[in-house]
Amino acid sequence: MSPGLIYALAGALLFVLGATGVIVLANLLRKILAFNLLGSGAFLVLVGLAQRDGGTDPLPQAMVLTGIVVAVAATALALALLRRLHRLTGQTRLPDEKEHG
Amino acid sequence: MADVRFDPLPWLILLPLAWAGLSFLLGPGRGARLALAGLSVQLALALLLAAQLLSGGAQIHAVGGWGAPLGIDLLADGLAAVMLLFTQAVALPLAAYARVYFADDPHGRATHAYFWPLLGFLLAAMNALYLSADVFNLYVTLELIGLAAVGLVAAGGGGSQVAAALRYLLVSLVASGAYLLGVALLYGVYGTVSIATLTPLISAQAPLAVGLAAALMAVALMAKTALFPFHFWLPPAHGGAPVPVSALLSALVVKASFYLMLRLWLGLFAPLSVPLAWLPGLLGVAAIVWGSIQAIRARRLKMLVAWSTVAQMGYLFLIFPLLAPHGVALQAGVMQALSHGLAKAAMFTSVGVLLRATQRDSVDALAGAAARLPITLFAFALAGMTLMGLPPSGGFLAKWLLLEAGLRQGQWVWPVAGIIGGLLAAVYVFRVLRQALLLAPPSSQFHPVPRSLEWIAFGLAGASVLLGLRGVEIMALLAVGGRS
Amino acid sequence: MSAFARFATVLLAALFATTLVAAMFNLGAPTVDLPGAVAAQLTHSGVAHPVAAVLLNFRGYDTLLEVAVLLLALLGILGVSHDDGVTTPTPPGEPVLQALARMAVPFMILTAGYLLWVGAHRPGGAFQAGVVLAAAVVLLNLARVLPAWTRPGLLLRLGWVSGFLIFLAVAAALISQGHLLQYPPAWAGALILLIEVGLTISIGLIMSGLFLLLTERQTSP
Amino acid sequence: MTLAFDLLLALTLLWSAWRTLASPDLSRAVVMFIVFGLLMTLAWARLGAADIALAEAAIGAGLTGALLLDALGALKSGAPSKEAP
Repeated sequence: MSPGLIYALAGALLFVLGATGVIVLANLLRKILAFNLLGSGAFLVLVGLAQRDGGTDPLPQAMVLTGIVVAVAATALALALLRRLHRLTGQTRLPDEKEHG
Repeated sequence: MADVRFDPLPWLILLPLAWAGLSFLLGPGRGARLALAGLSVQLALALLLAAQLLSGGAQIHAVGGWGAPLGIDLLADGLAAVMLLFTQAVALPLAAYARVYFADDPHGRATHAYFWPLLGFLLAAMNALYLSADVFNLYVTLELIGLAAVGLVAAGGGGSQVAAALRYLLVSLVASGAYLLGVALLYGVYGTVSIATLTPLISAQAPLAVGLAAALMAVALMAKTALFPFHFWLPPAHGGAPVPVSALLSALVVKASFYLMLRLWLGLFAPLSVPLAWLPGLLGVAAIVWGSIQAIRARRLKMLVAWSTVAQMGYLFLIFPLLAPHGVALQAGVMQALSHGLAKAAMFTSVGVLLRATQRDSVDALAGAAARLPITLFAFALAGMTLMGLPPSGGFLAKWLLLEAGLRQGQWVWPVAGIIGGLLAAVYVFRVLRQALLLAPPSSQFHPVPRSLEWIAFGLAGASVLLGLRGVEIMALLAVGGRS
Repeated sequence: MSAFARFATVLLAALFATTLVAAMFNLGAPTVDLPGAVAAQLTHSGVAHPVAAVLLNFRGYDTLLEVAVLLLALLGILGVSHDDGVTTPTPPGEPVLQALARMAVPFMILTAGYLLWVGAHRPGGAFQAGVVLAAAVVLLNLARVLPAWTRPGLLLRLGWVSGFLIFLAVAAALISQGHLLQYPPAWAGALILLIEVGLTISIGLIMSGLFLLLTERQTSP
Repeated sequence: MTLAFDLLLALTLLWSAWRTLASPDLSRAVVMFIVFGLLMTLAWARLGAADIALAEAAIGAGLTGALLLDALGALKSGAPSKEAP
């Protein structure tokens, strides 16, 4: 078992944990945290799995750098929306889905 | 370079990026003319590309000159060219509409301060998605589309609009994350992210991890396309956004993820996907039924049109059980995507006129609209004809092709679902028309609306009906070159 | 979400996790050897560090789109905080913080320059340098050495997009070489450095913008 | 030996992620998330990805952490936010 595989497995579990969190948790800040865990999980799988036989692979590493920047941009936008929602309505959760309006 | 022919592929991506950046530089609310000029050139480029494809076959552009798998390839085959042409052709009139609509906006500039740069990035991202032949690059384009669309929905909005944008963003991000995990598994197994390199490798041998990657990517794209049961984010987002944004999202944006699903299902994952082909079809049927019922019950006009999008996206997935490369089912799906795009653009733009005139977003407030705004009502009715699938509209051709595909393979369930969906569409379309044909109560007041808005809606609606007559040309373009 | 739905979700997630973990154990060696290809072409890429070569040359197109992602986040944030009109009176900067900022910022700019410069040979580069620069801008802002960004003026907007526009212009100009972003090997190093300098400044300003726009506009209840 | 360290780090990573989602207090959740980001930095270093380690420390733990902490303050200063399970 190589370090790469260990981190890839941890990444897989992180992804599932984060995805479950986004779906199950109601508080929006928690959802945003969970999304970040999910993203980190996917990044670990990308690099870890590619390096499961040892050595380093610059391709997935560069992709993860791109991914980290995308993730922080998305997090910033999500937080801006959350703060706006909180200011306008005082809520930190999404309203229950209404099927028609 | 031996090849002196002008290559439009990179410019279809660079041009919108450039005017997006420049219009941001110009400042809040600026950049409409830049956008319209850019879009006109993009439309010309898409036409040029279509002509080149018809005469010379599919085109590849190796970004950086490296070539896959080290570099990223852009690929334009018939399917990509059709989607590019459709996107530019619908976006141009919508941009013209948005310019007039926002200039006439009573609510100030906040809602559209950054509309033009966001639109530029959105179009660049969609064009990049249609052309990309690299699964990781596609991930980046998906994120770009998601963030641009969310930015457009949220801009200047109140509480419910911001909530809708946030819900949309979260769904979009989780879906992108699932897609990325799929990419990670593919890279882990094969060591490449180039579609051209991956396709033969997957056909040769696909371990369990590749099946999981396919499942993750398919679910991600279904969520982004708002296929039932992942539809819940769409009605508040499309129904709550400013009208030009709703039109762009319903007509164009959901088609991008559908296109990618089609592309992956037909190409990359073709060896894996056959046993599960009934699943998207079944979800499509559920979407048609549920979306139509909600559209029939909707009180708000924009919500009605948004729920109709949920139903209409269901049609697109009816083709999956019938798919074969270059088959009739693919033609049916593409025809449905194009005609729904035009019809939905027409519907939202005419709803925008009605909203402006009645100052209310309500089906009940429409009484008297037919007498006051006959062009707009006619546009709505024509677009409704396309959604129902009456001849000679593009919607009719799509249903006809679906019927043909179903009968050929002895699977009549799917075309029947499509026809039932058309009948349900008739119910909600006639509900609007009947209300508009009522005599106006004496108290009702209609505000003046710029005429150009009405004519743009009418033009889009007319195009959605006449599209059926241009089916042969579209099919000829669609048949150009497959991947491989 | 009902208790049953939550239970079903968790159960499904556990099932999926198990399958995923099982799938990862049974993998052979990857078919395509891209690290080898990167190493083989590294001398033609204009930089000596493999990750930088992938980011700015082999897959530079991804990076171009990634900068657009950053700008989009900024646009989205500007869009939801544009019409606030409420500006809290900014308290004067604390003297201690101001002194600290004046001392630290030159070093941070030096660090950013260093990270940018070494990025061609070893870990570092425009993104890491940009973040250091962003930290410097934030520090200056918190110390009120810089005026608050209540309404982004032309100069600030220019700073935000210039890195992207330079990148775009280089990418477009290189089409004359045959393909988008096809660097001529002799010029690759210089062009990549030009792009990285522009990116560092813009990324620094965008990232500090993400932070400052969020915190300044919306702190008043 | 080093493999044991990797296993331990992976487990700690999962534990901090779990605490981020499960700890009843939101502030503690954000702090746990920043801890998670720092552990990720360590993991990237173990994987020989120094570029990512730098970016993770600066962006993942640093910028994201700062954004989250600030958002936490803003959400708490307004209406009393009810924490949901």
